[in-house]
Amino acid sequence: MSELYERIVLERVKRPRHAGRPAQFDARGQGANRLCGDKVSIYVTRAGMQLHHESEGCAIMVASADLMVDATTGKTAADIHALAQAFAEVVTTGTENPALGELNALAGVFEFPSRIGCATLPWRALEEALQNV
Amino acid sequence: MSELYERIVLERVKRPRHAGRPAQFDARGQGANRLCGDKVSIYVTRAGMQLHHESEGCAIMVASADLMVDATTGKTAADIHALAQAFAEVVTTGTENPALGELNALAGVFEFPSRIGCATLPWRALEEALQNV
Amino acid sequence: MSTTLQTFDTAALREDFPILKEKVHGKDLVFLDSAASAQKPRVVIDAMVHVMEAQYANVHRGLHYMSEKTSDAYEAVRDKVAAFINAGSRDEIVFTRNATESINLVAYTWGRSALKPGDVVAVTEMEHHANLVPWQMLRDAHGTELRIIKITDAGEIDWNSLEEVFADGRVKLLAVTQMSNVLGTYTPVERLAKFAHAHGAKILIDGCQAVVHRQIDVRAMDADFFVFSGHKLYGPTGIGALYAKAEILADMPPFLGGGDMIASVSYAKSSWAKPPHRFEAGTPAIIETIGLGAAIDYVSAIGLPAIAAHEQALTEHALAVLPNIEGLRILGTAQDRGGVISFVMKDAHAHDIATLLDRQGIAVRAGHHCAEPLMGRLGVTSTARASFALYTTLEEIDALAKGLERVRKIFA
Amino acid sequence: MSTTLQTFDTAALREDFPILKEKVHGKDLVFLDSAASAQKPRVVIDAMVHVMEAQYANVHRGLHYMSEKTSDAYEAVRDKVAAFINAGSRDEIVFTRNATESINLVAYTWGRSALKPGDVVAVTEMEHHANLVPWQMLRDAHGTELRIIKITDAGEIDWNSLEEVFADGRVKLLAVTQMSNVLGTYTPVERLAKFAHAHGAKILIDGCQAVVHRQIDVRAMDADFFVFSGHKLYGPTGIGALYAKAEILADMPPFLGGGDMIASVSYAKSSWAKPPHRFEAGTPAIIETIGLGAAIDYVSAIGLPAIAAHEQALTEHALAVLPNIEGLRILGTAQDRGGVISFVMKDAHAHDIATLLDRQGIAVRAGHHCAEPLMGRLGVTSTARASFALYTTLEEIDALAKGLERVRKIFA
Ligand SMILES: Cc1ncc(COP(=O)(O)O)c(C=O)c1O
Ligand SMILES: Cc1ncc(COP(=O)(O)O)c(C=O)c1O
Repeated sequence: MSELYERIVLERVKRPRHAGRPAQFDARGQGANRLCGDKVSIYVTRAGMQLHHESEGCAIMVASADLMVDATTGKTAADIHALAQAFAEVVTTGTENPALGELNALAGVFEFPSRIGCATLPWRALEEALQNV
Repeated sequence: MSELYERIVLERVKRPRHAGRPAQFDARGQGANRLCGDKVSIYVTRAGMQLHHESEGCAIMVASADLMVDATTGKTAADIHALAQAFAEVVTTGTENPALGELNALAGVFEFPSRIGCATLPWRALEEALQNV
Repeated sequence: MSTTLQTFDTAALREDFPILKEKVHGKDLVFLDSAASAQKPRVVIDAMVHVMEAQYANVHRGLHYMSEKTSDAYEAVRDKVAAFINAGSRDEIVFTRNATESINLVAYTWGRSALKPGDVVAVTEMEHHANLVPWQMLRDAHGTELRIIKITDAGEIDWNSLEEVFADGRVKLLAVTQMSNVLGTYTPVERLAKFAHAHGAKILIDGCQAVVHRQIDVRAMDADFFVFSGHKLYGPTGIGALYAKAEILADMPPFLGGGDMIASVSYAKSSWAKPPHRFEAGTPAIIETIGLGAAIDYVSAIGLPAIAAHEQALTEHALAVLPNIEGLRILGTAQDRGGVISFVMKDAHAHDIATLLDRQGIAVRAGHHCAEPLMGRLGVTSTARASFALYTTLEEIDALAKGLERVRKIFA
Repeated sequence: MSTTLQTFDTAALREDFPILKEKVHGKDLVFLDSAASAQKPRVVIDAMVHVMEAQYANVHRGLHYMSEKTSDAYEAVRDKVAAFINAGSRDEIVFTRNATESINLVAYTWGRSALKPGDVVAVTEMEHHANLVPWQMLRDAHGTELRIIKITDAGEIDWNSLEEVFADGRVKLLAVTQMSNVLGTYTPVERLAKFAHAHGAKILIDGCQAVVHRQIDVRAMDADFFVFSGHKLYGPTGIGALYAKAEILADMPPFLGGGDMIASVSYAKSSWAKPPHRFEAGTPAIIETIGLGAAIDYVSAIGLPAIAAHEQALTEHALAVLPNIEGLRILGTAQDRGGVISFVMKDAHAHDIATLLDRQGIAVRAGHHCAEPLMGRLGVTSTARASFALYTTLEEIDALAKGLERVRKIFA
C-alpha cells in the first residue's frame, strides 16, 4: 500500500535502536507538533558521542528519530546542521540523496506534505539539544 | 421617467401646504431614517384640528408628510391608526385604495422597497405625536 | 450487507455533490471527514454563482435595483435560519463567520456585561476549543471563574459532577455542546437547559455538530444561546450564526464597531442599531449567507428526520463492523450517539492511520480534534475519526473497515 | 468624446464580468457603485466553484489529500496578499472577514494591551465608521482618548490640525484612510507615517478604497497596520486582511479564542500559536480566501498602474462633465483624488437622485456612506456617489450625466 511504511519505517518503530532516556546526559532538546501531539526529546551524552531519543508519536516521527541518531552520532554540530538541511531537502522533494544512506528511507514522506513536520521534528529537537551542550 | 415623481409628489415638495413649525402646539412626534438621514417632526395643535410637519429629507418623505396632514386633520386617533395601516398597505403592495384619495399618489413607492420607509416615516411620527397629546 | 436504507436514495443524493466523483491517489474518494467540514451540493454552488453572475451589490445601504435584490436575498436567509431552528423571531439570528465567532461574540459582549467577576461559567470535559478558550479568555480578562463538568467513561455528562459544579449557585452560564465532535455523544440539552435555568444560569448550546444531523428546535430546548457554522451544514465557509433570545440580545452591547451596526454616529457618542444588526458590523458575508440559505433549503427538502435515520443506520453499521478489527478501540459508548466515531489502534498512531487510509482514497481526520483536554481525559494524545454525512454509504464504511484491516497488517 | 483610453481594452475586460450583461428595469446596467462593493470576474467565480466541486475539505488539521490540497491553496493566498501589498513576510498577513473586523481586531488586542488609559488615538474627519466607531468603543471601554484631525474645505487633511492634535505627545496611534470613500481624496500616507513615527505614534492605514485603485507598498509607506476587504477588490465577500509589522503582531494577545489559534490547551492555561494563526480562530473563510487569491491574480495581471491610469481618465472626464449640470455640486476638490465622486443637487435629495437614476439602469449610492460625521462637516445630510472600477467606461459616465439631466428636469 504505502512503500514508505513498508520500506523501513516500521522496523525502526517496532524495535527502535536508540530509544529511552539515559540516566545521565549532557543536554536535552525537545520538539512538539502542536497539530497532532507528537513529542520527542533528544538526549546528548559525552559531547555527542552518544544520542538517545524519547519519542511519543507517529511511525514517521519515531523512525526518523531512530535513523537520525544512527546518522549523527559523533558528528560535529556543523555536520549535523548540514545533514539536517539535506534531510529536509529529501523529505520535501522526494529526491533521494546518496550521501544520506538509510535516511533516504523517509524520502516518501514528500508525498504527504502534512507529515513532513513529523519527519523533521527530531532534527529540530537535536539542533536545540546541541545549543544546550 | 418615473410616474411616481411626476404624478404628484413634486408639487407637494416644492410647495408644501402644511410645512413649518407652529409657534404653539400641543404635541410633537419625531421620525428619523437612520439610513439616509431623513428627519420629520409632526406638530399637533388644538387636539388634532391642526397639524404641521417640519420635514428635512427626500421628495417621497416630504410629499407623504404633506399629503398625510390633508388626510388626517380632524380625525380621531383610531381613524388615523386605521389610515396609517391602509396607507402602509398601499405603498407596500402598489394597489391603490379608493378610500385613500390623494394618498394613492404614493402607491408607486412599492416599486422601490428601500423607499417605503420614507413614505411611512411621517405616519410613524404622527402616531408618536398622538401618544403625546 | 444486511442493513438497507429505505426511503433515502443515497445514490441519487450523491449526484448532487460534484466532488464525490473525484479520485484521490487514483482511488474513489471516500470522504469520511464531514464533521470537520461537509461537501457542498450543486444547489449551494449554483446559488453563490447566481449572486455573483446576476445579482450582486453591497446590501442595506443601496437604493438601486442590484442592492435591493441582494439585500432581500440576504435578509431572506435570516428568516430561513430562524425557521430552520425554530427561533421565535428573525431578529434573534445574528450572522457571524462561524460558530467560533458566535461563541466569542457572546463571551465578549454578554460575558463582559451580564457577568460579574466571581460569576462562574461551566463547560464540560468534551467541549471543542471553540467552547472552552473564549471562556478562559473571559476568565483571564474579566475575573469570572471557569468550571469543568466531568464526563463518564462512556462519554456522557456526569450528572453528579454537574450538580457539584452548580451547588454553590454561582454558575451563571452553562456552555455545552449538543453533540461531541470526538465521541459522537448527544447531550440531553432540554434537560440541561431546565437544570441550568432552575439554578439561575443561562445555557449556551454549541450546535455545530448536532445541527447537521438532527432537527433543532431552540424554543423546545429553551436555549438562551445556540451557535452553529454553515460549512458543516453543506453550506459555504465564512458564514455562521448565533441565535439568542430577543430579551438577551436587546441588552447586549455591540461587539465590532463600524458600518451597519449603528443608529447614529457623532464623535462624542454613537448609538447602536437594534439587534440583530447591532452585531453585524461592516459588509457581511453576503454571497456566503445566500449560499447558506440554499444549504438550508437543501437539507430541509430532504428532511432532517430522514437524514437522521440514514445516519443512524450508518452509525449502527460502523459500530458493528469496526470493532471486529483486531486492536481497534472505539472511544465513547454513549447511549445517544451519532455518526462521529473516534478510534485508536494498537501500535498504529492516528496520524499513520490517516495517512495510510488516504492512500486508499479514504479521508478520515486524525489528531486532537480541537479538544486537547478531552484527549487527556480519554488517556490518548490523538484519535482517528470517521464521520458521516447524508451522502455517506454503507459501502464506504465497509471500505473503511477494509482499509483499516490493511493498516493493521502493516503494523502487525 | 475626446478622451480615449489607450492600452486598456475595457470592452474586453467587461467580458470577464458576467453581471455587466444584466438589464435593470429593462435598461443596460450602468454600475457606478463599485466603491461599496465591486463586481466579480469569471476567474474569481471559477476559483470558488473549483474548490467546492473538486478540492474541498477543512484546512490545517487534515492529513488527507483533500485537506492538504485545500490547505495549500488557502495558505498560498497569504503569499499572494503579502506580495500584492509588498509585506516583508507572509506571517504579517492575518485573514479577517473584512476591513471592519481587521480594525476591530487591532482595537481589541493591540489597543487594549499596547495602549494605556490616557493615550490618544487620532483619526480624521473623513473616516468611514469602520475607522471611527472601534476607537470610540476603545475609548469608552479602556479610557483612551479620541481626537479628530480636521480636513480642509477641499477635503484634504488639515496639516495645522494634525500638528495640534499631536502637540502634547500623547497620540499613540494615527488611524487614517488612504482614500476617502466619500470625497475620493488620497491622503499622503508616506508623509503621515513619517509624521506619526516622528511623534512616537504608530499608524494604521485604512486601505479599503485605495487598494483597489493604486499599487500598495506597505513597506514603502512604512505602515504599522494596513487593512482592506476582498469584496471591493473584485473578490468575494466574507474575506479581508490585516497587515501588521511582525514585531507588533508578535506582542499582540489573541482576539477570538478557539481552534487553530492555540499552541496548547489545558483548563488552567492555554498558550497561543504564533502569528498569523494566533488571530485566526475557527474554520476560516476557506472558499472566499481562495477567491480572493484569484482576484489578486486578476488585478495583478492587468496591473495596478494600468487600472490607475484608466480610472484617472474616467475621473477627469467625470469632473469635466458633471459640473455642467445645473445645480449639481461635487464635494471635495482634493489635488490627489480618485474615482469616487460625491455630489448634491439643488432641490433634489440624494435618495431621489438614486431612485430616479436606478429607473434608468444606473446604480449610484446615496446616503451618508457610513461617514455621518463627515456629512456634518460638509454641511449636508447625505450625498449621491458615483464610483468607478476597472470595468467602468467613459460612456457610462456620459450616461450618468444624461440621467442626471433628466433628474434635474423633474425637479426643476
Ligand atoms: C474607507 C473605507 N473603510 C472601511 C470600509 C469598511 O469595509 P467593510 O465593510 O468591507 O468592512 C469601507 C467600505 O465600506 C471603506 O470605504
Ligand atoms: C462541536 C464543535 N464546536 C465548535 C466547532 C467550531 O466550528 P468552526 O470552526 O466552524 O467555528 C466545531 C468544529 O470544528 C465543533 O465540532
